[in-house]
Amino acid sequence: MIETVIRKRIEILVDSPLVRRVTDAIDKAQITGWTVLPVTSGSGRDGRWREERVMGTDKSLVLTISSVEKAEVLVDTLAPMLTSHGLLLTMWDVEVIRGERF
Amino acid sequence: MIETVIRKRIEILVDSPLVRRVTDAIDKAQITGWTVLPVTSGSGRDGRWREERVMGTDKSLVLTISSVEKAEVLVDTLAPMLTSHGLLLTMWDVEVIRGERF
Amino acid sequence: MIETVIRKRIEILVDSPLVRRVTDAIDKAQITGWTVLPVTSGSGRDGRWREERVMGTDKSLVLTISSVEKAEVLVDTLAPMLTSHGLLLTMWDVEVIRGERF
Amino acid sequence: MEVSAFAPFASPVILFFLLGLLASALRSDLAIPEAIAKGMSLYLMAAIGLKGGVAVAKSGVNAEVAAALLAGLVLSFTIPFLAYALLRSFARLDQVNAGAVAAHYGSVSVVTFVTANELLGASGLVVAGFMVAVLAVMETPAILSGLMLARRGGGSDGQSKSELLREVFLNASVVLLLGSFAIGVIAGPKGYAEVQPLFDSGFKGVLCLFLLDMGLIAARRLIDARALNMRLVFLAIAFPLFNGTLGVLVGNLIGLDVATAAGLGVLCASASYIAVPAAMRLALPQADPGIYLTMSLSITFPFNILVGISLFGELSRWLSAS
Amino acid sequence: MEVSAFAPFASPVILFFLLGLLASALRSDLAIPEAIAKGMSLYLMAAIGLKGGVAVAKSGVNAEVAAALLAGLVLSFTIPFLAYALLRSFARLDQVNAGAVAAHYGSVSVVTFVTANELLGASGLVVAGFMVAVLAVMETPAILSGLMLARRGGGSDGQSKSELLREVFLNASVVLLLGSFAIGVIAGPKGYAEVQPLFDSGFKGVLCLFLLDMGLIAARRLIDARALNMRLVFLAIAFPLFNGTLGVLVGNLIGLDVATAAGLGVLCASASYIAVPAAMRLALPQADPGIYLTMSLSITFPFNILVGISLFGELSRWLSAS
Amino acid sequence: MEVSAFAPFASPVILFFLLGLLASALRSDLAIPEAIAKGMSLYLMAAIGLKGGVAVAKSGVNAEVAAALLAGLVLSFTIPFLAYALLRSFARLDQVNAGAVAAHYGSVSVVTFVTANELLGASGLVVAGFMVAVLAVMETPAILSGLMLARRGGGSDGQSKSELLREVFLNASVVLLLGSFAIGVIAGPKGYAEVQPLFDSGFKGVLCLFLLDMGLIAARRLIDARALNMRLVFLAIAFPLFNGTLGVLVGNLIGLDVATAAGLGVLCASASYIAVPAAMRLALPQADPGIYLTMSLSITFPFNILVGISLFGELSRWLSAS
Ligand SMILES: Nc1ncnc2c1ncn2[C@@H]1O[C@H](COP(=O)(O)O)[C@@H](O)[C@H]1O
Ligand SMILES: Nc1ncnc2c1ncn2[C@@H]1O[C@H](COP(=O)(O)O)[C@@H](O)[C@H]1O
Ligand SMILES: Nc1ncnc2c1ncn2[C@@H]1O[C@H](COP(=O)(O)O)[C@@H](O)[C@H]1O
Ligand code: NA
Ligand code: NA
Ligand code: NA
Repeated sequence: MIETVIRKRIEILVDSPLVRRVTDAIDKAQITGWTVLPVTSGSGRDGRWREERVMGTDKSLVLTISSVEKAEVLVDTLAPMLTSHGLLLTMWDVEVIRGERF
Repeated sequence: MIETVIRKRIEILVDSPLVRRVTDAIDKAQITGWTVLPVTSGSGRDGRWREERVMGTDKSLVLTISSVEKAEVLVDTLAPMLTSHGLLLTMWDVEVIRGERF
Repeated sequence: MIETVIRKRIEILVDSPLVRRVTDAIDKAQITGWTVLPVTSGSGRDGRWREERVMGTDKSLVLTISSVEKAEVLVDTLAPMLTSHGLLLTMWDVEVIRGERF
Repeated sequence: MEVSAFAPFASPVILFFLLGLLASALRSDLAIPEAIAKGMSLYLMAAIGLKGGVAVAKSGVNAEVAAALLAGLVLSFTIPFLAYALLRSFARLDQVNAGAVAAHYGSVSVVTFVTANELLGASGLVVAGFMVAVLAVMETPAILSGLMLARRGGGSDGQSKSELLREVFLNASVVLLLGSFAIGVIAGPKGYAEVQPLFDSGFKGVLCLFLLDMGLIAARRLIDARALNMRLVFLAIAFPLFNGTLGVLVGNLIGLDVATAAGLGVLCASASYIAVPAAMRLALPQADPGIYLTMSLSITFPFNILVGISLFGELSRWLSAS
Repeated sequence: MEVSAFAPFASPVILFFLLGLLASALRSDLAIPEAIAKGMSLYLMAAIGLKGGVAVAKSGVNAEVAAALLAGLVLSFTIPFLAYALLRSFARLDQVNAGAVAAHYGSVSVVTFVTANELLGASGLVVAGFMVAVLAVMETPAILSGLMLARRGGGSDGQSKSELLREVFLNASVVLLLGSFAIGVIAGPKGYAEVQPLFDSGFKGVLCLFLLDMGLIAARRLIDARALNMRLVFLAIAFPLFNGTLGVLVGNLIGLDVATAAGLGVLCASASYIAVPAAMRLALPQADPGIYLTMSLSITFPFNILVGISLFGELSRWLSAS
Repeated sequence: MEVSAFAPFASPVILFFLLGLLASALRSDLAIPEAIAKGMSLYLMAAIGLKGGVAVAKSGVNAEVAAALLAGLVLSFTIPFLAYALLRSFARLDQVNAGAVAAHYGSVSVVTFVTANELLGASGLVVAGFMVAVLAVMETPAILSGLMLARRGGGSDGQSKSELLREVFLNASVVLLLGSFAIGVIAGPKGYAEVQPLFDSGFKGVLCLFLLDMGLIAARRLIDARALNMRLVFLAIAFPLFNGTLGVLVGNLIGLDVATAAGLGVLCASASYIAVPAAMRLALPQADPGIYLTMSLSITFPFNILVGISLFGELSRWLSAS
């Protein structure tokens, strides 16, 4: 089997108008890239939301793969936004191929 | 680096008309929230599906973060549906920030 | 709690026109199924992309759950495509229920 | 007038459907975004509802309307029993799948009805506006009888019963059809005039594009089908023939005009592929969509569009002439 | 002409909105795909912008237009101060939430304006085309004053200020409204004629379907609302009544005709639920959308559609007659 | 008639395109949902296909049509060789990227053609209906020659050859264009009349909104471009100038009328940005979309819309006059 290396996978759920701020933080942490996934509805302590695209208040999921060091930089950069802007961040180890890219 | 704690991330692939039942189970397990992602096509033992939104028989991915205890409650609640309703459930450990929320 | 078993979860980010090749490889590895998720934008070494559905050059995320052995077969099958076609592959362990299905 | 009067194969509506079937058969990657297709199906329902309501606002309600509504209700509720018997004995389906398929054939397909309206209309047979209300009332009774059949003996889980009944009676297409029908009745011809450019002038073009998509989906589903056998294919053609004939006969008996009796025939012949599949996912998740959706969408639907509608039109003409 | 002249409840536009409210109240699963709804909202803005621009190309610009633009600017900027005071004292909201809500009420709702155009127009009150430009200039000043109020004392983070100003002044609806207004002015009646079938004939029908969706969303949001109390509900009705009256009065004072003064009233009465919520997510993420969006979308918007528009029309008629 | 006869900059079609370019340049967040944009592009193809087919049903097929089809085939196949030579020598692209770019310039852009139809038509130059068939046949030959060039020496992987040929010959836009062309021919003017309100009346308005989106995307892509250099930018303007002139000349030589020769010029000048990029992802994944898509979509496309179409119209007029 092809050799794999361990990297961090970080996923951040964020209001769509704020996606740009999150991806700017990823770029600033010098991570090579990111990918945005759509999200259709949700529920949290602030109640439910659904079909808010017309209002521009929907959410998106930003996904990025990085080395442990850069992941730490990213999390520290995002720290002040996490609570104030209600981001939901999860992070775990994944195996990747061509690990030198990340 | 900001402190993180370990939580369970659970993702459940389910027929869209049944999303409500899954999220009700999450609410009942007193997990703080959930998020639904769209899905465009798939294949399994029952064959392929694609572009079934008109027919209302498409699928969705429900994602929730919870503590290990609540995750167990949720899985037990969903157990009877899992086989009868063909749910696909995966679960793994993730690091989260502001872990007291989950 | 219901018994769970450990399986590999593999997610592959791929140009939409190439999804078929990836799912053919999954079928060839005799994995029971796969699911495709939409993706809205991204950034990598080749620059940003967004709203490319009209041009047919958008991307998709293919997700599949399999045993470790079949995952290895899949990764080996995809290996030649990984670099030439710019796939992004991540893989990690997840707990699943009804593990005999995968 | 002879059959050729219909000339359905020169209608863009039919031609786009054939294009869709062909493109999928050739495995082209042509595809219409799901959101657009869903939007078009909602548009078609709103438009047909409005149109029917306005027609009723003009014509008023009478005994004929009541008779048609009652006939529709009874036919929708009873057709599943007949279908179920054949599905069990002839096609040897298990109870759950037989019940699910039966529900589809008792219920109706909005798009088949809409296409029939256009094709029959083009040959001079104008279906009465109140048939939209009949269409709406025929959607749900079959779901109830299908579930009764599927669950005979087996108990349903109580927790979901109320949710199921809501899904059945307040499902999107029933609400939109009846709602826009009511709007048509209230707004009347004068109110309708304001929105006519969207809902009337654009209608046939949207129907073309929607049928293009349905052609694509129906053929792809057939190509991928694993669960179908020849007996099921046979029934998917025999059901519309039998139910359609029954509908035309009943329509003729209760005194509907030629076109409207043909319309009732088409409703009976048609099998649901929008409201019922979603309800089955909720109520009978064990049933296999590879059976019920493929039968209704990939065989019965094309059969009705390409053959059935013309046939029931002719049958109704012949009956009223004799 | 008396109030009944409006007969808004027989208009399909209103009836589809009511259908949406009802369907959500009954918890039907009727839903319009988000991409379609977003597409319709962009269509409505482009169409209203074009139409206004063409009207101005015909009528030219004069002192009346300048006065209306100035009045709009001033009203949009000042209304939030008034609203803020009441939100703090009467409803006891904190500073951030009060500022966010105030911004919504100073800004405007495109769809409320569009619906008013149709309803007033149907009763003979044709709002002047240049009011589209007034609509566009009223979108942003309130965001600025709302943010000033919300942040008094508290500093905003500098990093995001330029981004915020861009979001505020170049947000999608301002750009599309002003852009298509300019296109209407440049292309004039002759250029407009080419695209009229889409942007004019289809307009009312699309508005119906969009209001159906807004009805669905507004009612669902109200049902799920947790953060609302009676004082906030009261203000969500008092604000449009007061602001609308103020707008009609000012319009009358600066010499606008009956219909156009009513239009200014509707603009003041309306609360934004498209441009402002997105800006608040960016600028005041701590503010609770469960408060501002529910007030503007689920209470003020239906109130204006169902009651307010007719009211301000009558008020303006009465003022100009007396 | 002089150049100003075109007055393209007063056409809403062009103005909406400029609005899109401007909004992106100002970094506004204006965006049209992808599903809507995709739906509009399918609508435009179906409409232009139908229209062309109906025109041919009226006019019949003759030697002129055959000559135009042949000319289109040959031009589409040969243009890439010329482009490739310049891309290698002048712009110093590697083999794979040069082949990919060359394929785009040999193939055609449906939207450029559609816009040319409108702009030329508005100045009295009505392009013959059969040019839609020429458009369809010009989509694929260039893909084949582009791949031949890119892979000279390097072998293609056999496994995917059949898949690739299917993608090339049965790609969505070819199937939809030829399919609706055939439907137009079969249904004829009578069948077309039924669907005309959607496909004809609404056409120009939809084109406006689609060009708004293309303007947004083209400008954003240019802003984000990293891989482009001045030589490539130069070629992205030189190619349409040269190829367009070539097309007008050939059209004139084979006896096409003024408008139709201009149409052939526009087809040659235009570069694909829908069918070919998707085929390249499949066949030449190593080629960089930052080069081929940015050149065709962000430079050549705006150049043709804003300058090229008028130019080739004038050239054709001048040629036929002299
Ligand atoms: N580190 C990363 N994390 C998440 N997604 C990535 C990452 N790098 C690249 N991508 C995605 O993969 C696509 C292609 O990457 P590239 O080949 O580097 O241009 C990008 O457009 C992103 O959508
Ligand atoms: N435990 C959770 N698991 C998954 N998603 C969540 C969870 N909690 C919150 N969310 C998502 O985050 C959004 C905001 O959460 P909150 O700030 O708690 O209202 C919700 O609307 C959900 O989409
Ligand atoms: N091994 C798998 N990995 C990912 N998704 C799967 C897998 N098996 C099934 N699925 C998804 O689950 C759906 C239902 O599967 P099944 O019940 O096996 O037909 C499929 O259509 C896929 O979308
Ligand atoms: Na039926
Ligand atoms: Na206001
Ligand atoms: Na070309």
